[in-house]
Amino acid sequence: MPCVRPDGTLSGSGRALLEAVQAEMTAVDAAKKIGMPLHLVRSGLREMIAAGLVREDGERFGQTEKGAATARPSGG
Amino acid sequence: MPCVRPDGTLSGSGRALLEAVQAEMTAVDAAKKIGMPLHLVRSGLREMIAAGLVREDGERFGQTEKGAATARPSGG
Amino acid sequence: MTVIEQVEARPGLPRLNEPAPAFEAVTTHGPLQLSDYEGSWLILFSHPADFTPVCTTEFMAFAEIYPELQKRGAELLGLSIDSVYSHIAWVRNIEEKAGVKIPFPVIADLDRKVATAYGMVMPGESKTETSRCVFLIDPKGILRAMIYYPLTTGRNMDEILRLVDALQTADANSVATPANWRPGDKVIVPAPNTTELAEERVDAGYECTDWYLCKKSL
Amino acid sequence: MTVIEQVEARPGLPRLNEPAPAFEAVTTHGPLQLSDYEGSWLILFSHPADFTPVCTTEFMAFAEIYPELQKRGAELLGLSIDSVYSHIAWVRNIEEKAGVKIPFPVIADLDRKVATAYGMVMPGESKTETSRCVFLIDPKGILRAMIYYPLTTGRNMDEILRLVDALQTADANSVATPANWRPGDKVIVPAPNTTELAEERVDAGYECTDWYLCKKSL
Repeated sequence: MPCVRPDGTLSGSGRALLEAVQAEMTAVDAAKKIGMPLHLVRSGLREMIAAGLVREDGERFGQTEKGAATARPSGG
Repeated sequence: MPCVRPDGTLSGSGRALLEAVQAEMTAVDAAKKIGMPLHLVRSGLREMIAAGLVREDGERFGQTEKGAATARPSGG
Repeated sequence: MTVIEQVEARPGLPRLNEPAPAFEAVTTHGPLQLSDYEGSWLILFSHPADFTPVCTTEFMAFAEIYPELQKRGAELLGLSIDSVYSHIAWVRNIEEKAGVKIPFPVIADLDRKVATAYGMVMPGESKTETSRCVFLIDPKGILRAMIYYPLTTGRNMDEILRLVDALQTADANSVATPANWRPGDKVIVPAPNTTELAEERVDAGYECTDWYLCKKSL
Repeated sequence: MTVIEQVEARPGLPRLNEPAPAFEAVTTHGPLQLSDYEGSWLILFSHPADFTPVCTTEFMAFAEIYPELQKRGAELLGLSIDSVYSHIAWVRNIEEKAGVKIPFPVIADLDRKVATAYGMVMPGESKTETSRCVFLIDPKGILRAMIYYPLTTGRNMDEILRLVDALQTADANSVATPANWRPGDKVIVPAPNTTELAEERVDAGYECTDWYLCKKSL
């Protein structure tokens, strides 16, 4: 499930994954949290890192500022 | 089942095969005649050709003079 | 034939108990790398072409055993030399016509990078289609078993499940599994490899046919 | 890694639907060549070593299905990197201890010529033993299917018999067999490969799920 659509917006699974990593966590924990297969979580995180939405810190992943803004488009 | 023993004498299956080709026949017919698997008949005929006991004529096999003498050691 | 010609005709093929060839591929579930499956067993399998009959029966059969594979921590990943659009059309068609949802990703290997690395194309069968190959890859990315069936012949899901069970049982218990083994059957104790160990084996309390053939229950 | 290094590490392996690599080998039934099996199906299989436990269960299992294979015109030929004397001692031991006569020849491949030609040694597993490989070779000497299982994992005779049945059914009837096929099950009609044939297929009287997936009884 590609998380980032060609137009830069997020697919349903992309949005769920981005929201999951609001609190920093590992790919394994994110997979458990949203019930998505681990291989798709890893692929999705890689995509969102490339899109500047997610940052990687060792084995843990979190939102970038751009990611946080995308996850909550209404701001706040 | 090697048909020709190291000392040049024939094993049981070698003797059976040599006797079978007293009348010229194909390997397939020899296999049927003595109830030996075709791959062993082919291998055995090859061995007995090398030992000068069998000759090959197209797809048919028969005894050489030496083979005939070996098959009927009492002569005749 | 010189060495160079041989290379051109026959690329190196994957070997058991070595790292499975790495790849990054376009799939129906987005871009996937082999390393994305680290920690899971992976069954990488190829089929000749989308919208062909044996392949369709196999896809439905793989979908049918997918819940059993998931219970064993094993994932499925299909592959053929078709576009991702053809793959999508085909899996949608299978769902529409046969009512079977295909839950696993399928690699669109149009550049044949994965097919080449795994020796999936058999030029004697077809120069444009992958044969019916199965690669069992363990959670560390090591290739553990390979099956190559021809275009005409659908695979057997029961044997693939049995193979996963056998490999997992061997790993978990440091044992081996005999011919025709099924979960619950006795397993094989590794053979002693010195004469001293062979003598000790006699009194070890296993069920033995001879010093080298001993079984036990798990 | 350069191309040359790759060749040295990984010899070319046999490929489906091409002539199986020719050999002449010392066996427990005398010297045999691949061509001696012309006209029969041949199941060439390797085992890691004589007097080892999984191999013994497999030999007994192969012996058990041998009558069924003979009914199908198929022969068995084993192989390991052991001497012919070790092979003889082992098959005599199996008969003595387990009461099972081994009716098929076993190649003593000490110079590894056959093992190398068929890619049976997996250095990642063992540099001195062949893995559990199976090569299905048809009556014309063409390689039709390959299975490579690891040292730990015994093969499944039921699947080998199923595979022979499936290949023979495909050859005899110009059809293919679906996933999990068993003798008596419906078979697959080859898919139409032009739009015209696809349209004609709709009225051909087969049992079809869609234009490309049609079955029939034999």
